[in-house]
Amino acid sequence: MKKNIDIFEIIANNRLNHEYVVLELALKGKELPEMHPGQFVQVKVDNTPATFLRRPISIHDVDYKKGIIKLLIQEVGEGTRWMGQLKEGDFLNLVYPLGNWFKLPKSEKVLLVGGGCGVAPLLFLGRVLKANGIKPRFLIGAKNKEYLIGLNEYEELGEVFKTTEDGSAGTKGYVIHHPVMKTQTPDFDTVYTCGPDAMMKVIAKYAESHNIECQVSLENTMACGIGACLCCVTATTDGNKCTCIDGPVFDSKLLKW
Amino acid sequence: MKKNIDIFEIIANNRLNHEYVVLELALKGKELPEMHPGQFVQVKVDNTPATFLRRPISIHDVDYKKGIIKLLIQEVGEGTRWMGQLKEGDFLNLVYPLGNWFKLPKSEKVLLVGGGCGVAPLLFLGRVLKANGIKPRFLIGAKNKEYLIGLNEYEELGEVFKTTEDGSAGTKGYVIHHPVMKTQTPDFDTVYTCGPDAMMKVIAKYAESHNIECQVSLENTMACGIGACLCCVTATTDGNKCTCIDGPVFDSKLLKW
Amino acid sequence: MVKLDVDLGNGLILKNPVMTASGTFGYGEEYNDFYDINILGGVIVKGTTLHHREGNNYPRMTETPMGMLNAVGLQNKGVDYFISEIYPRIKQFNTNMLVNVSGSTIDEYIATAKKLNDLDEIPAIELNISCPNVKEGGMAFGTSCPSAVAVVSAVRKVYKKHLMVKLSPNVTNITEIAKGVEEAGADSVSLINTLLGMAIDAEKRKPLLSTVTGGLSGPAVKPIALRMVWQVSQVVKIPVVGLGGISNATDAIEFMLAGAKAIQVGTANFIDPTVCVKIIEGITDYMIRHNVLNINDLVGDLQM
Amino acid sequence: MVKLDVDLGNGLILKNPVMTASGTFGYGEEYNDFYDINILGGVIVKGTTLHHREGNNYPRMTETPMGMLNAVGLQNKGVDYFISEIYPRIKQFNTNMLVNVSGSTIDEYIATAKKLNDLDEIPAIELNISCPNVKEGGMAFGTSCPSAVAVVSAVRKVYKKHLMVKLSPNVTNITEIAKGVEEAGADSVSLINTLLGMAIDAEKRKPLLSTVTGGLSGPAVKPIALRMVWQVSQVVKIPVVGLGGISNATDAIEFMLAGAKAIQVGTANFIDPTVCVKIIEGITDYMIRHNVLNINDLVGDLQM
Ligand SMILES: Cc1cc2nc3c(=O)[nH]c(=O)nc-3n(C[C@H](O)[C@H](O)[C@H](O)COP(=O)(O)OP(=O)(O)OC[C@H]3O[C@@H](n4cnc5c(N)ncnc54)[C@H](O)[C@@H]3O)c2cc1C
Ligand SMILES: Cc1cc2nc3c(=O)[nH]c(=O)nc-3n(C[C@H](O)[C@H](O)[C@H](O)COP(=O)(O)OP(=O)(O)OC[C@H]3O[C@@H](n4cnc5c(N)ncnc54)[C@H](O)[C@@H]3O)c2cc1C
Ligand SMILES: Cc1cc2nc3c(=O)[nH]c(=O)nc-3n(C[C@H](O)[C@H](O)[C@H](O)COP(=O)(O)O)c2cc1C
Ligand SMILES: Cc1cc2nc3c(=O)[nH]c(=O)nc-3n(C[C@H](O)[C@H](O)[C@H](O)COP(=O)(O)O)c2cc1C
Ligand code: FES
Ligand code: FES
Repeated sequence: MKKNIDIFEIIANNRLNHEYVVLELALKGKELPEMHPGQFVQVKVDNTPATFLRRPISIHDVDYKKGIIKLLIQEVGEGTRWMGQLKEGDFLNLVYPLGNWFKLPKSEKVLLVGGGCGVAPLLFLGRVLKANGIKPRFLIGAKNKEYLIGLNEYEELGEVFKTTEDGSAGTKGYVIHHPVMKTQTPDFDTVYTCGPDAMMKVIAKYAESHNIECQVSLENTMACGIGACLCCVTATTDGNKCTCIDGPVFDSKLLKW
Repeated sequence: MKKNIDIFEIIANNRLNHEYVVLELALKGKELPEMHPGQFVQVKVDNTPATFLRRPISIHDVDYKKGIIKLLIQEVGEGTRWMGQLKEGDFLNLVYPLGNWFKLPKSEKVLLVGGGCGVAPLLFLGRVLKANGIKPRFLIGAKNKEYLIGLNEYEELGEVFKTTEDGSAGTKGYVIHHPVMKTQTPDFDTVYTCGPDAMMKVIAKYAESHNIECQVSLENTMACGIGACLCCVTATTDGNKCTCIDGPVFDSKLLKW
Repeated sequence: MVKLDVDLGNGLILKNPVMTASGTFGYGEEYNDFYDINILGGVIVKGTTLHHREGNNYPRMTETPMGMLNAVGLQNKGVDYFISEIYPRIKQFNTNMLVNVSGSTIDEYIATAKKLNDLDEIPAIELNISCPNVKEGGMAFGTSCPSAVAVVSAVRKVYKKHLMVKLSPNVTNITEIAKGVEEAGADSVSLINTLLGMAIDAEKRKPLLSTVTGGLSGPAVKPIALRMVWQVSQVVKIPVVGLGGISNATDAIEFMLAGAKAIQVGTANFIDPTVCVKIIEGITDYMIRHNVLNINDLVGDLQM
Repeated sequence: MVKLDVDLGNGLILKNPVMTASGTFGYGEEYNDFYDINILGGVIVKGTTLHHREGNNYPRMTETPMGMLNAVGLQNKGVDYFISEIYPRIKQFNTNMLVNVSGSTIDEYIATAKKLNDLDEIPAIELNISCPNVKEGGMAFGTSCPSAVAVVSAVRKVYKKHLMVKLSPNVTNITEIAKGVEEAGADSVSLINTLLGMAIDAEKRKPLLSTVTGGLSGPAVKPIALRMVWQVSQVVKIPVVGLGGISNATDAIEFMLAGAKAIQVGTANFIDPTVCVKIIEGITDYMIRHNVLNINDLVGDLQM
């Protein structure tokens, strides 16, 4: 896949709650290249002495016709906070699209499990699955109902199961506690997951014990994002692999975590 | 003089031309301390990785009643450009008032000579002279008439002579070429000057040769601005002196330049 | 309340681990307008030499990415002037006032230290064998182990109170020198002094400092300083005082975790003259949040 | 048109002085999407060793003020894999492809260099005697003059093309080592490799790198790199290649004024993958503006 470096214009900043925003970015005067769910962009953070390197952010959604991509940002530090306060008309320099992507499933029975900000790539994935005739089902876990917003877009694509840690919406507990994960014979052959490592490990373990394929999307600290620096390795059964080009999506069985 | 560190609010940014702005800053909930013409503030520049230290800027004008100070900024690099784009409602962290100040003259016959951004401290000086019953006369030099704007405030205080390098306004040439400097017996006993070193040296030489007192305001690269680091020295007949506390105002006869 | 005081040995007890670094805090008085400097663990005053020194020519300073270069060159009026004019003023402060001592020859170090030994309200000196901005002596003493040992041994003989030795980072192996000065009788080591650097004005094709090279300080050097503090802490038994780029409480805690029993704040004072107040408060907050009752429990507490 | 080409000697001629630094530019291919990398003066590919190396454990990288620390530890598949799998792909590039060579023992250096000597399209190797991120060898060779001389002399015997030696900044006296490797037969020296640094997560009280310490690079180190390039340029006759924090054309020109005949761009590629295009253009603009017709006239042209 050809990598690009382009300047996008912010056309909307939709704040979901005090910690999350969705940025809508338009590429003007040029067509968007093809992108795949699971891929990410490297964002250049300007105007802050506290950030030096780019920040990797998943592609949340793409609208090729309008030339728009969306990013879901969780504000955790200087860089993401800066992104969170961007306004219509501001610009963002992106290197994209980077990394590998989620593979299409063998059967139609899939579950997309996202925790916290890990839902980011799953919306785009759901859209692509649907375009391929597969009806995605989502299982989304959050701290509380404050964090379970903006789900209408997922609901347009397929069923959405919910869990919250405090039970303020959906099933109380973690995603693994949801009924859909508790049946003896699970109703899916492929699970896609992105979120905190601890969550993904539980999902992967569940999947492996039920002989289900599990594709996980990892996070890692990155410098180049394009496989040049070897800073972002993750240990696999096949040695150290770069999260940025050999991932971020891995078959859970290959990971040594 | 007690030094302060306070956060001011920008209440106006008046752009004079593509390179100069006057910032009006208000100190809220607190009275302004006494300040003197020739003193300066150390401005904290935020949100840019290219600046690290504070930037020294002269006090351009003070309105104690309204709790307002003004700064005249010439945009020459990252820091001053950042200041130039500040907007109403933005904040600026200042350490102030710093440095020594222009001394009152022995007689009423004074001339205030400013070149370029060097006029900055002269407005405040003119105001204080006038309050002390001395009518200031200004001699202001600029590149061209684009740079000779916002002079009405000086004119309210006293006569304003002008020179421009290209002759587009006032006398053509440098300040030294103005008729007021060419008389055999100059009509002033004290000259105050601030601007490019080259200009001030010429003025100082003229003053010394006519036995006129000459107070010059120097610029220098500064780190602390309060006499702690000894980074800002200027060579004087009495050894190295700190521009930030022994200056910025010096009697021209003491300088080894 | 959390316990913030640290004992650096041989009579030097700080009410908290936050000191200010030599050359960046004047004689303390310059900052007393901003806050009561008596809240500090200690103040290390300007580099002092036997004789008056004019320092280097202008320009002496330039900004660098997240740092600065200086080439002050130990401008000061000499130790006698310090004793007669400055000491009477600053001895009133209710914090540890340390004098940073430099010299071009061992004899100068000895003579200066001897004079300072008699000042009741100066509990310690910091021996600067690492100044990169002077032609003679200075860093040359601190970049070779035998000469570092020689100057420390000599001063140890005449200086009876707490002797802190400030190490140069411009060396291949800082642990070797740290061990050397420990054996030579130092009560503590402080590190790092500035790293030798240079800046050029590309338009004018000239060095930006009159001395061509100068000393680099500020956040840019923090990773190097932290590494050296950690390395030295592994090999010496005397307390280590850490500095280099500390700009907030988190930085200070990192140095303590790396093994520093106290820290110094230098360049950061220029950007925020009240930074030390915030660092002391921030350390307290951190301790409360992490349930650390005694600051000494943080020192070297790095999980490997 | 201005003349941008520089001759580093022994067959290594660059069409312009801008190269990319080892470990930051992969095998060049990674950046070819962004621009035609054939415009570069040269590309120095990843650190290559005799045998396959897995490198260090995760985490290997952390951000620092205007810089970064890395602890990659020379992950690579070994020189044979390079020769059979990578060389056939990258030899097509119409720029100088240099291989950065590292080893744990002198014999490893020799064996690797020997194999690379036979590759027609590799005009030079860069001998990395300064990697701070490996347990054995690496920086240890580059921080002592005798061992630096030993490894360079040994490699010189088997490697006939241009031999560039990359120096470590973690030394007391870099000029001594530069002179040593010059005498030992190096055709050029490149400096600096990374400075040994460290970072700590104060909340978790743990080092941020699996190896505790790592190599510091980026704008933060520029003043130190510039100083060393200037110092080394004064004492060696072979060309000096400058690097360390170069992020724009002005930085590049500063290094050339300090004495570097060519420069390398490392970390800056991560922030702007097209930075080298801008640097080459910016150097040209500068030359036109300053009426310098031949780039060689800038080298060392510092007015003192
Ligand atoms: C492939 C990939 C896709 C990602 N997608 C998204 C996304 O869609 N939306 C989103 O909000 N975030 C995403 N992240 C995480 C995001 O990159 C980090 O939150 C961001 O880099 C933090 O930068 P900061 O300056 O705000 O925080 P910092 O001040 O740098 O750090 C704040 C905290 O975040 C941790 N952190 C910093 N960088 C990373 C990183 N790269 N990965 C994990 N933790 C980090 C730090 O250790 C620290 O605890 C993704 C990360 C990767 C690797
Ligand atoms: C006592 C004093 C009073 C001043 N008053 C004013 C004022 O009222 N209005 C105003 O616009 N400017 C004033 N200056 C100059 C102002 O401080 C500098 O222009 C400013 O620091 C440049 O910062 P920068 O980040 O914009 O430029 P940089 O990117 O730092 O530098 C741009 C150019 O300006 C030069 N420069 C940088 N700092 C200084 C400095 N401190 N003095 C002189 N040249 C410098 C640099 O060498 C470079 O050529 C004053 C300086 C002093 C010392
Ligand atoms: C302007 C300036 C002057 C300094 N003068 C001295 C000095 O006289 N003696 C000394 O030992 N260190 C001196 N230093 C070094 C500092 O004390 C300190 O070691 C160094 O700056 C690193 O700390 P920092 O990054 O917190 O500033 C000076 C530093 C600066 C910036
Ligand atoms: C991620 C990373 C990997 C590196 N790997 C190597 C290497 O394999 N061999 C080598 O000689 N230098 C290596 N270096 C050092 C760089 O080539 C360069 O010397 C250093 O980063 C300073 O230049 P810079 O500030 O422009 O990055 C590496 C640097 C980084 C940041
Ligand atoms: S971030 Fe550089 S290789 Fe992955
Ligand atoms: S700027 Fe620090 S003494 Fe003047």
